[in-house]
Amino acid sequence: MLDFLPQQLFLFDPLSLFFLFVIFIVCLPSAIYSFGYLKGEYSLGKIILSWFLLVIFVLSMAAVVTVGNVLIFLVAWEIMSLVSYFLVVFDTTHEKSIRAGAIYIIMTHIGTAFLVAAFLVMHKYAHSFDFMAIKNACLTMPAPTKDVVFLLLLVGFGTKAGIVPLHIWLPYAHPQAPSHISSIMSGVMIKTAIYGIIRFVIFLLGVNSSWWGVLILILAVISCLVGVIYALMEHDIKRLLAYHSVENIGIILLGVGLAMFFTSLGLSYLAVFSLIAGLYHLINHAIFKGLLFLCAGSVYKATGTRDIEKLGGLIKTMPYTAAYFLLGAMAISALPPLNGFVSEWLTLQAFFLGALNVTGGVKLFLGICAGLLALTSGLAAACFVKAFGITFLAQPRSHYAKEAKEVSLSMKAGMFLLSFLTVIFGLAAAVIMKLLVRVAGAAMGTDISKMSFSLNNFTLSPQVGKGIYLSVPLLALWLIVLGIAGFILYMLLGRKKTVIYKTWDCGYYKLGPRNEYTGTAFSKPFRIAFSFFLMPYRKTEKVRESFYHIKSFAYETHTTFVFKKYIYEPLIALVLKSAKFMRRIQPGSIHLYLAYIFSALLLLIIFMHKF
Amino acid sequence: MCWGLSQVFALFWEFSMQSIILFGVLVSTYLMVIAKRTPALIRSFRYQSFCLFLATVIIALREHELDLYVVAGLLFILKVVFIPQLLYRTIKKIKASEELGLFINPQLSLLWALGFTYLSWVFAVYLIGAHDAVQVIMLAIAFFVVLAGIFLMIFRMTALAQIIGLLVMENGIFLLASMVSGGMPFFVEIAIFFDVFVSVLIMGFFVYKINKFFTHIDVNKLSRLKG
Amino acid sequence: MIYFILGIPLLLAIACLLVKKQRLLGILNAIGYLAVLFLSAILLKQIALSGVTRLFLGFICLDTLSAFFIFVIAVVVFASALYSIGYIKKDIEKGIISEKKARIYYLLFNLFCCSMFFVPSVNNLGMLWVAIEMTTLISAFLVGFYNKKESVEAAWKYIIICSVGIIFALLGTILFSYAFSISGLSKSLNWSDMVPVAHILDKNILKIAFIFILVGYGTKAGLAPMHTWLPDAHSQAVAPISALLSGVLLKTAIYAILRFGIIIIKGVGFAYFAHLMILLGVISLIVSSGFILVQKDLKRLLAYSSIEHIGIISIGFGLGTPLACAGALLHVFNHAVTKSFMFFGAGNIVSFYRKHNMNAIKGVIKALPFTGIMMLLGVFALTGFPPFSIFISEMMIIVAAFTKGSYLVAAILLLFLAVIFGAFINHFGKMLFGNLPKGMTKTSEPLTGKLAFLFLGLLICITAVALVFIKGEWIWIVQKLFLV
Amino acid sequence: MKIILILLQLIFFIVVAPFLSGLITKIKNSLRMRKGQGVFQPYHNLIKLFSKGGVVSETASWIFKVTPFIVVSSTLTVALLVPVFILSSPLYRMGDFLAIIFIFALGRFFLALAALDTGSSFGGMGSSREMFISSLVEPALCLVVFSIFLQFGSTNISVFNGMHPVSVSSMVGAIALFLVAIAETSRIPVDNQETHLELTMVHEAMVLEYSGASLALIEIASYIKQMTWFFLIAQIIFPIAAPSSINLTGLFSWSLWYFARILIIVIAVALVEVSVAKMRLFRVADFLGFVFVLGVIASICAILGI
Repeated sequence: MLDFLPQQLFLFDPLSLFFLFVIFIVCLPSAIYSFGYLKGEYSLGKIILSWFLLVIFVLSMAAVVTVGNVLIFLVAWEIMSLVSYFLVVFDTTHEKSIRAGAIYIIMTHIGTAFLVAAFLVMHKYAHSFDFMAIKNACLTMPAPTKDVVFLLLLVGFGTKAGIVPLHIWLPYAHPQAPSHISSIMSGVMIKTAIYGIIRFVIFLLGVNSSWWGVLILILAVISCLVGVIYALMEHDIKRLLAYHSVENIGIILLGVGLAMFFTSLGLSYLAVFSLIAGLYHLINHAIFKGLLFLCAGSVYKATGTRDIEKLGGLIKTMPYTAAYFLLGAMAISALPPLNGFVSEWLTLQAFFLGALNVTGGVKLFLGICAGLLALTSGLAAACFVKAFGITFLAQPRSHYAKEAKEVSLSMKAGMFLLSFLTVIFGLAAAVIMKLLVRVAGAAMGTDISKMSFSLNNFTLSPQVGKGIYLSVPLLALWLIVLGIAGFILYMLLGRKKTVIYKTWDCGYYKLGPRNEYTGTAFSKPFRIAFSFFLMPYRKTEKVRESFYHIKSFAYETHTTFVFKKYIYEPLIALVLKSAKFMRRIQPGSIHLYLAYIFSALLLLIIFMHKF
Repeated sequence: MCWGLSQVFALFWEFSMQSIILFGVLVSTYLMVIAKRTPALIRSFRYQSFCLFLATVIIALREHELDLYVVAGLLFILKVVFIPQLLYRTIKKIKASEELGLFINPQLSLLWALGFTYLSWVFAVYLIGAHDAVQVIMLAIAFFVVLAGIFLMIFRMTALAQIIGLLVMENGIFLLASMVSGGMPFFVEIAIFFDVFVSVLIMGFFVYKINKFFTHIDVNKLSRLKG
Repeated sequence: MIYFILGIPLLLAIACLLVKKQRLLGILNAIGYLAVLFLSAILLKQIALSGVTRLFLGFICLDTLSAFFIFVIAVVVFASALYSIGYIKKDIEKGIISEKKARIYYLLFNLFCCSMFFVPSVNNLGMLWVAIEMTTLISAFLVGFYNKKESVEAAWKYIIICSVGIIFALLGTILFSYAFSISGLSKSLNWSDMVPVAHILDKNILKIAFIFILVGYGTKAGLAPMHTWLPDAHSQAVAPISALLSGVLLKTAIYAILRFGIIIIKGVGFAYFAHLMILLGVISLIVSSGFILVQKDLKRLLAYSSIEHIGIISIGFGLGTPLACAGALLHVFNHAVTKSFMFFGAGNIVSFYRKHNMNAIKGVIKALPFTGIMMLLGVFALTGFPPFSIFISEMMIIVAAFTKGSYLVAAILLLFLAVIFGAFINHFGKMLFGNLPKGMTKTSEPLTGKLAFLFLGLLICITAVALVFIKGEWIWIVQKLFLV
Repeated sequence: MKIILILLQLIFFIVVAPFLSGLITKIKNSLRMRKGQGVFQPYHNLIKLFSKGGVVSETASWIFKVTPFIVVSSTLTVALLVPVFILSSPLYRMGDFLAIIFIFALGRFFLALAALDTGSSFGGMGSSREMFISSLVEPALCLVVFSIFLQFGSTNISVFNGMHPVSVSSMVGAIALFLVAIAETSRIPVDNQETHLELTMVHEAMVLEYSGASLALIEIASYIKQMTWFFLIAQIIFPIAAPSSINLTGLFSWSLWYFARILIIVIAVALVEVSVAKMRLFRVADFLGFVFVLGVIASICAILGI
């Protein structure tokens, strides 16, 4: 029977606490940031409304990661979606945000439908909605049912997490929300889906066949590449970041998928290690993506545009924002000694160590996954060179960028907190690993007393006896020392006199912003190299004065969104078509209607015995 | 002896009467089905109602129940006198064409009607089994009248035709009720009569309105609301 | 108690003939129906404790089911009486209707309500039929209330289609009584007499009879494919009446179906009832979803969503586990409340923009902030989002479907609910948000309307919470109704 | 003790690296039958650059100024990870082969930014192309590392330093690594250090705006990077044990072989440079794809244990 009043309302274990922590460390700075951000953007009433929604949003997320009963989870989940929808459509006057909100809420609701199905199948076996009861029931659940439930859960949570090809809502919804909300949505909300996968698949359901992990790995790799490639093509800075969320969710899922894979093989040590890698990247991504969205918000607030082609030179007018953005960009491109570097290194190590412990072709599979992960990080670096370089460096490309001012104190404070965390989570890796071990152990339900992934408080060492070490503090130290050494060299040997002069222009005397490389130009090599997937097309239009003299020449290049064009649009078209067809059965003729009734009656009577 | 004879005679008389009346109902219904103009329709409706009235009276004679007499009286007043009169007046008032507007012509309608007759026969047999012929006939005819009513409503265009169709269906049900279960409880019977009365009034009212707004009563042309 | 509930509307109707000022009438209405609401609540409590009660020489017979339906009707009727005050006033100010017409409106309103209150309280199935036919006849005027081509057409379709359906229902009723009489029992049409002896009645006749009943009352309830009158009537009726129509009128038909259904379950067995109900429910769900997707007219949209919800309800009863039935009953209440809530909103919007076409309606939140916000919440409530009440009842039904093992039904439910949700968000997103059309400005809304909104909104939210606690009782009531 | 080693290694790299570059140029010239510049030309260049004053673009920001130091520090850090004198690097706990990929990425990242910083279209072009190439290099490199890892069970460079049998997979891996090194050190066929033709230049375009001492630093950094790669390749394909005997001849022969193997690589680079033509930019993608495939093959060999 349906129990609305659960025996076990909450479930506090290290996993929940970990996610609570993630929520906290992103939401606090964003809240601080919002003070400055909202001021002047909206009327006071709307500001208060937004804070009210923000509070509910945060609370619902906290509920999602702590409740111990499926129904309550569902309620919290839906409230979370609902509130975030309201926040996406917060600028009610923009057509775009309404559309984005619609796409978002519809996708997420479809996902929820799958979740409901999964939960209810679980409930059918457990006769209760409490996690623990379900956990016990899942022990006796037949394998095919488990597979079905897993797939349902994967689709359900995958929609929220934005795995390809369920990601389409993400680049619409995230940019449209106010920036501090985008940072929370992208930093935390999509992580609740990861929580769902860990909690329901690994913790409750229990991995029982190895193809689950493999499937997740494949999806994750695809998400990584697709996300980053689309990000490279993007020149709306917030959409760019949103696509990077897709990519990073992929990286996180690589860890999770590996964990599931190893669990099914019974390699509990590696499973824990991979899950740690995943969780570590999860919290890192929460931090730096939150930071980047806040910075993007500052840029938007200062300039009034999100199109990086119109920006440039902001590093001089808004030095703080530039510095924070740079930190975030370095972190997300996995550059030492920041946090992104550590977690990507861990994920790669998870692949490598895993490859040692499996046999045959699977080794190669893992190796190639690792290679593609490396490709992803390389592309991400390229993408953020573009994002930072075009936005902040060189000369302003438009009046938007010219009269930009540095943002207010509270916004700077918010950004500072997160950028500080990026550094800390890089340097204190070993310590954090020690904590994450507990989380992962609790999630997998394995005994972690004998597992250690670090030599001491400064040095990571994934597996004892392999002699694999990474000491981020030492690395940072030497980077700094040698940098200083270089500086000394420069000071000692070099002549001090440096001239400030124009950029070399090959004698072309008026070198201006129009000569600078644009984001589109920057990403051209990638667009061509990946044209098999992006299917770029260009529109050119010449206005000729005479045959020889061209007055103006317009050139624009676009990329095809494969999934949108070849999956979603045909589907929607089909549904609408059938609906329109159905509409014809009601042409307004009363005689026809009476005939319907009569024929319904006759049919029912004729087929009476079928019932 | 002679007492016995009289009994037998009475019985015979009753059944034959009943079958004659039922035959009348049948014929009048067929007349309706093939009617092309509204007055003809109303006239045959009047015949049908009258047959029903007779049938009720016979049952009343047999059962010696007061309320059945009352019912019969109401039936006569309403369906034989009042409603047809009302409908005639409506036709005159609205000056619409007396054409019923046939979707399918009388010959075809006749075929349909035959089909319906067979259908209702089968149905009746199915319902109470073939052992009691008289009952089956009654039931069959009752169902046939209902079917004829819905037939009229579906295949005749004007609003009036639909009203009559509805009344025909009601007649059929009345027949069914009085034959099958020896009539409804009295007050229900009364209520239903009242109901019929009111509904005919209201429908008449709306026929006026339709005529006023659309300048015709061809409800087939009422198709502004669709989808 | 019940006498008052049936009497007060009549008294108010008489008052409409005497009192000249429509404003006063409106207020009288509101007060009267508030009283009715309280009484019905008390009645529900009493009946739930005491069980079946016969009154007035068995003419009236109440059990928990009827008490519950009376309560539902009372709630919605009160709300729309409250709402009518402001709405009619606005219409008069706009010169759409005259003072005299307003009085007629109130007269019909009261008669309509009275007839609806009769439906669940009468014992005799024949009278039940008469009452339902009465509701049709009276509300036909209210549908054709604004003398326009569309409204007359809608009224005609409404009255004809419903009468035909209803006549089939009468046929079914007679067959029931026939089955009853040939089983050698004394002639009677009281369900309270029929239910105990249902098991000895002739199965074949019962089966056929129930099909007639289902088609007949199903027409009235708006089950596809007999639903065709519904969108026309709902879209053309006066806003408070649309609320009544889809809020409770459909439910009275459902009540009638249940009444016979109980007999069928006992007489023929559950499977027969279940299959029929689920079949019609699923058809309604699918058909309505199709129409909702491509709908352009606001009120028609809501009407189709009523069809959808009726479908869900009948699926719920069809599943027939105590949980499912409880869910279905709750859904009857939740849908009544939520849908009338939405229709009030639609009424305000339509009377502001003067058009039904959703493409022409933009920026409602800017124009009518209160209505806009309410509608925004209402959409999510209607499409089954927590924390609103419909979520819970739908959840109960779906859970029941899963636990019963009828996965196909559950899948269909989930799928089409998602589709319909998408359609709704799409339509309402465009309407509620965005900028106002040219030359329109923010306007104030009548207080009574707001009150009606708040009343229903409160119910929507409270029920959700209350259910968490009283669910056990629900199951118990349902068991008393169906399984004993 | 350790710190001395570190200093020694740093000095060794800084001093020797330019020589290798000069050597390559020399060999190339002699292969082209030219007299060419002397082996020590790079030193002269450096001294010249240090002695010149710098010109900084007015649009440039602090990114432009700090970049040389970051580049130098990143390359030197990598240099410290490579064991040179003894069989394990002095800082073998600081990081492993995977870390090296990312540390190099750090320097490259800033160089690309600095190139964009001046606002000249050359810089933009250079950084775009550089990031393009490097992002394609990384997966190949990662797979090479993977194959090595499969052989030695560790990604720590010091582990596969020292004497070990040269298997097929390490040969293939070494070739792949060699090609990677060519791409990374911006040599023909991927890039051309000697040209300043905007159609072909990648790395040179990035550093176009630099001058004086900062240019010198960047030059040094690239020399060191190149030398690091050579040592890594040498470790894989030409393993070397600790000097067997401490006597003079033994030590001499040991160090002879020690430098000879580097020389071989140097010659190979020179040969490649003179014998093939520079590719179009989008052929580079295919080239690196080929390197990736080599990495896969190396891994497969490692899996098969050959």
